[in-house]
Amino acid sequence: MGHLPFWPESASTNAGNVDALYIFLLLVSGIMTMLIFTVLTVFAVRFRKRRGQRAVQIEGSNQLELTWSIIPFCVMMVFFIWGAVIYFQERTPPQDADEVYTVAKQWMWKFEHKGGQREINELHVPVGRDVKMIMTSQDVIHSFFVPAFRLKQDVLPGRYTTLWFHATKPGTYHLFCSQYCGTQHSGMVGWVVVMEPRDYEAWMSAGGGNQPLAVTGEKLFSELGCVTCHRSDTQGRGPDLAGVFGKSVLLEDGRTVIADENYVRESILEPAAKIVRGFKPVMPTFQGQVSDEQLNALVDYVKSLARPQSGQPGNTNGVATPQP
Amino acid sequence: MATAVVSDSGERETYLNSGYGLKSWLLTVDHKRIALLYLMSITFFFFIGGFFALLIRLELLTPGGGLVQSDTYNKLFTMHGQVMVFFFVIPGVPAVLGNFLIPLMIGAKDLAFPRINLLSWYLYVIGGILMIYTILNGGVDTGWTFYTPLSTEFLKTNVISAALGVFVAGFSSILTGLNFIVTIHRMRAPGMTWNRLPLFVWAHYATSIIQVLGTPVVAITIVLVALERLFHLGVFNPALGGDPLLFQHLFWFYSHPAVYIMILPSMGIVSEIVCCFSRKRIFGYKAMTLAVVGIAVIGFLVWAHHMFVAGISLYAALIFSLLSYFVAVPSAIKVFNWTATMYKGSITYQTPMLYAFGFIGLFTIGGLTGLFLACLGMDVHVHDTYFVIAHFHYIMVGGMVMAYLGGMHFWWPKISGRMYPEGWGKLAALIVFIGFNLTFFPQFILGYMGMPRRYHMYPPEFQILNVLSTAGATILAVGYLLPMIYFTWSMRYGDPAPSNPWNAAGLEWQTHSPPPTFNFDEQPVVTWEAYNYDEMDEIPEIREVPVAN
Amino acid sequence: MQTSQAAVDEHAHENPALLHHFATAEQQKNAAGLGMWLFLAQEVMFFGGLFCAYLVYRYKYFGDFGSASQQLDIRLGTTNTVVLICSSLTVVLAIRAVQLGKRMALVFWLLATILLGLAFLGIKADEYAEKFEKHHVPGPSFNYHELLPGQEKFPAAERQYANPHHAEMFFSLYFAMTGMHALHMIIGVGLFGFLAYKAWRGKYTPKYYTPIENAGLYWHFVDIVWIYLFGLLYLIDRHR
Amino acid sequence: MSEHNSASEPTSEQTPEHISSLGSCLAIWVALLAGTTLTVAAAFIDLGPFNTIVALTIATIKATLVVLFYMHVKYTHEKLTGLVIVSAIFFLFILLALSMADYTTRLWR
Repeated sequence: MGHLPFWPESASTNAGNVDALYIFLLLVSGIMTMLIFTVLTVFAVRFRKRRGQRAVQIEGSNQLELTWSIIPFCVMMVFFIWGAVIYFQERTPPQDADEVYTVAKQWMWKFEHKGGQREINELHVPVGRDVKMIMTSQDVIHSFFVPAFRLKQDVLPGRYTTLWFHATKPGTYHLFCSQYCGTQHSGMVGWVVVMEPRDYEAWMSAGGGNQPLAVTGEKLFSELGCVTCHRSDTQGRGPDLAGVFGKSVLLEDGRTVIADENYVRESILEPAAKIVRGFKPVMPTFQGQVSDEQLNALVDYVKSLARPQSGQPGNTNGVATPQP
Repeated sequence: MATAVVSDSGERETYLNSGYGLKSWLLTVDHKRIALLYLMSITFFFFIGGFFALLIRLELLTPGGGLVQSDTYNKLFTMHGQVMVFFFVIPGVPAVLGNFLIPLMIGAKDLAFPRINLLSWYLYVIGGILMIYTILNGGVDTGWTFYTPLSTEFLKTNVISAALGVFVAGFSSILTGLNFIVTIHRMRAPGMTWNRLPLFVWAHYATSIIQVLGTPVVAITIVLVALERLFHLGVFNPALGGDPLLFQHLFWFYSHPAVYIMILPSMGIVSEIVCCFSRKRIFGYKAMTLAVVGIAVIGFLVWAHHMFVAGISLYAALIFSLLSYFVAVPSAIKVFNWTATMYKGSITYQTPMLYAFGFIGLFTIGGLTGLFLACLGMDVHVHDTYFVIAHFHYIMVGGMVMAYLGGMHFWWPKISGRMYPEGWGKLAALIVFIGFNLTFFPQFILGYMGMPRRYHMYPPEFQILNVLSTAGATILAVGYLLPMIYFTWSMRYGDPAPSNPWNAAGLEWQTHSPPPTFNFDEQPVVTWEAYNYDEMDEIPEIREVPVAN
Repeated sequence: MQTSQAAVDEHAHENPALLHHFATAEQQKNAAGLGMWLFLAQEVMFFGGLFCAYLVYRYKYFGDFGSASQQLDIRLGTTNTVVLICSSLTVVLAIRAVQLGKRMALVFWLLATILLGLAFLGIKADEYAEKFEKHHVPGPSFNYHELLPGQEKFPAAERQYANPHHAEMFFSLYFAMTGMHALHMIIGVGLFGFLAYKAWRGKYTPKYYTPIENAGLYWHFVDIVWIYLFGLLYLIDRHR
Repeated sequence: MSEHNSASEPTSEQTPEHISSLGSCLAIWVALLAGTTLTVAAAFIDLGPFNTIVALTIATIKATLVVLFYMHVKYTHEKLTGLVIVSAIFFLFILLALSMADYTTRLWR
């Protein structure tokens, strides 16, 4: 859709999908509404009270009841399936998306790119690339909402939620917090700036001197002493983290979990929650010792260990040893 | 059977004149008097909530927010929501019309537990006083949903007194529901079998199930919120290992079915009105009864469709989306059946029928936009925007308030013994309809444009639609004030009502207007089906009260 | 009006407990019974919210719930279970007594119930006091690291690194659930006190004892809640 | 006033109230105490995941005994009581099951 009045801009692949669904829903429900209104009007006029004419009593008809139960239900199943397909697309980020870490707090949005660039209430993204938001909140529940992308995800304290989009049109779009978050809720707004790739590269390098997130993470990893246990040689008291991210991990109690952002986060804050098989719960908790930003850096570092070629910031552990 | 003519002599003893003085009202156990107590208190809260709504709309005239501070604005929408939801829409129809009419409709002398009925009014009043205290003490700004951890850890306002108010009002609602279920099971007149019950009674039966089984869950949840605030328990606090989504699960487990507490009784009213003014049996009585009970039961299975973007699991979202469509089917059945009822009828257009028309139309729109919200991909975009606001106001204001006003007009002769001025009634119905649509239709567009709810300030491109909405709200306010004025006027100056001014079917029309304290002079015995309009005469011509009186 | 007033008077002669709006005593009794059961259904959902919270966190923090549960005194818990079961028996015997028209027996069994109820509450208060002493009450003073005798059998690692927040969650739910239960007990004891007084005055006969019956239903329900609370709160991972 | 009788549920005219025999009262009491002993004993035996199941099963059996005998549900002619109990349990089940449907299928669990 272009820029019709009363129609929001659409600037992502998802926006087109949602618009199509919306138009379909509008059409079907418009037809239904017209149908009911027309019938109501016709009946209201046709069967208005006339002298000497009495109402004809009708008990009802099971056939009719079934008809107007089943047909709408089938139509609704189309709504359901179509909506579910879009939802699954929205919730399944592509593997190689650019990642932006987001920390929401009362009442601002803090973004950090993988390259270490930080922004507040403004998010610069390139057109034509997949971008994945990895979001958490420092205090209450917020919600990341970009109408032009037709996307929204609540941002929760104590946990990551994610969201991804593929911007299609350069421009500046509204960013809203859509979950009521306290006094300045309506001030927790910002802009998503979608840029041509060239402009984006220029913007990314403009700040200069930024330390990539994974490097910050690596530094923290040694400062906090993580590296003394999480080592590649067999002497380590904790599992080697190379190549772990994104894989499934077998736990002490027999369950398996996918080592995603939330798992890494939880393992730092609540090490005893999910012990990898073969290890003892000896790691102390880092709850209260690392900020949300630092956690993001650590998570990104662990993530970088799973990608030997690209994000490898020159660590000793080049080989991904199999899990013990 | 329509010959049970009752002479309305002047000095007949009625429930209204059987006792005088404050005590005879405040200590009454007569369900009709309690209904009137509710009527007054609920009207009071309706106007308080409406006042907040008007302030909200005035504030939103300009994008920059000049009228009040953000802080105040947040309190306004919170208290608008809490007052309207817990003190008007939920108790509205059941506690006033249900209370008044159920014993009359089933041929009983009173509800099964008259003293509990009075107790539930007092609980309502206590809850209301706590709410008023909250308002006067500086208000509360949690949003009516009390979402944690905002409500438990971050806000400095009167969360606990507001929570307590909601808690106490909740028990009022539970006791009302309990009373209705027992009454409908145990107090029916001889011959009044389940298949002869008016749909109004069926609707209240279904509503009561939700009140009894749903409300306790929100009650304990609210208690946990208060305890968490007082003692920092951590059940919903992520900093202490709690899950804020658990609060949302427990809250919506009640608060979604609560939507059906709001709308089911209204559906009952509309069934009565449509039949009466079409002079027809209801089309598909069985289907209608199954539909109300179906809505009540399935309504319990769909709550997490309020949480599609909250961070619940994908699979849970899928289940809840699917189940949400199941509840749409019985709702659709109801709309179709009302429409079909009018087929080959002999329709007249008195005020109640106008409201019923309004209800069917607005409920259709509200219901269909509900399908948008149940649709996962769609909901992600419109969730927490004005689309949601418009949707549920179409159901609650377009649905519940329309039907409530329709019902008030329909049964006003029975309640007060006086006719309301028909001309004014029609005028008010028209104003309400126009004002309502102007207020809330633009909000659908605003929502799809992306305007989030609960926003004190908004980007200027949304202003035109907001101005339209505010204009509508002022019209709506006039529409609501009018009935209030002429109902009051009619209590003194209205024409005396005959016992059955509409020649309507139903036991409540076979006793005097207003009824005696024990409802019937003789125990009625029912030998006919509901809505036996084939045996009823046409609606008598009602002398219009000159408008300029 | 006259007729119905007469009807009321007529009933008043038959049975002073029959309220005006019921046709028969049977109808009144059935109404009261159904009302009570609906009230209990409401109570099920009321506690259901707490059980739901318990279920979620037990699922999430199973291990820590187990170790926190060890901190509860199983002897006191079991004693309380037995006390409550006994009180259920005394209630049943009270109803039997009123059905047989034995006034003093009724009063006796009601008093016995009250006594057992108070015993339960006393033991509960003792348990609570112990929790305060051990700093196991959720809040700023909560401390889960000072473990108690009986904890030595755990490997050091487990003892050290169980997440205190999760243990605190267990105790939060423990206090919320048992507290809500105790509140119901207190109401029940008060109710029985009232009924015992009226029973002593001879208000209840084999023909009319609905209040006793309904209070009994309430008491049994409270007993059932405890049966579940006992299993869920006290008996996790005891074998370790 | 005889025709005054309510048309509600077909109430069996003046059913004599069931009076529990002293023996059955005591028998149930003994069964409940035995259940308590059993459940405490079972808790100290390592049954793996079955510990919870055993504890809940015994609790449910005890609760059923109380409902059927002490609360007289077994002797009542009233089908409605059963309906109320079943619907309370049903809706409790819905609350627990659908909430857990979320918690057990979250990918990060």
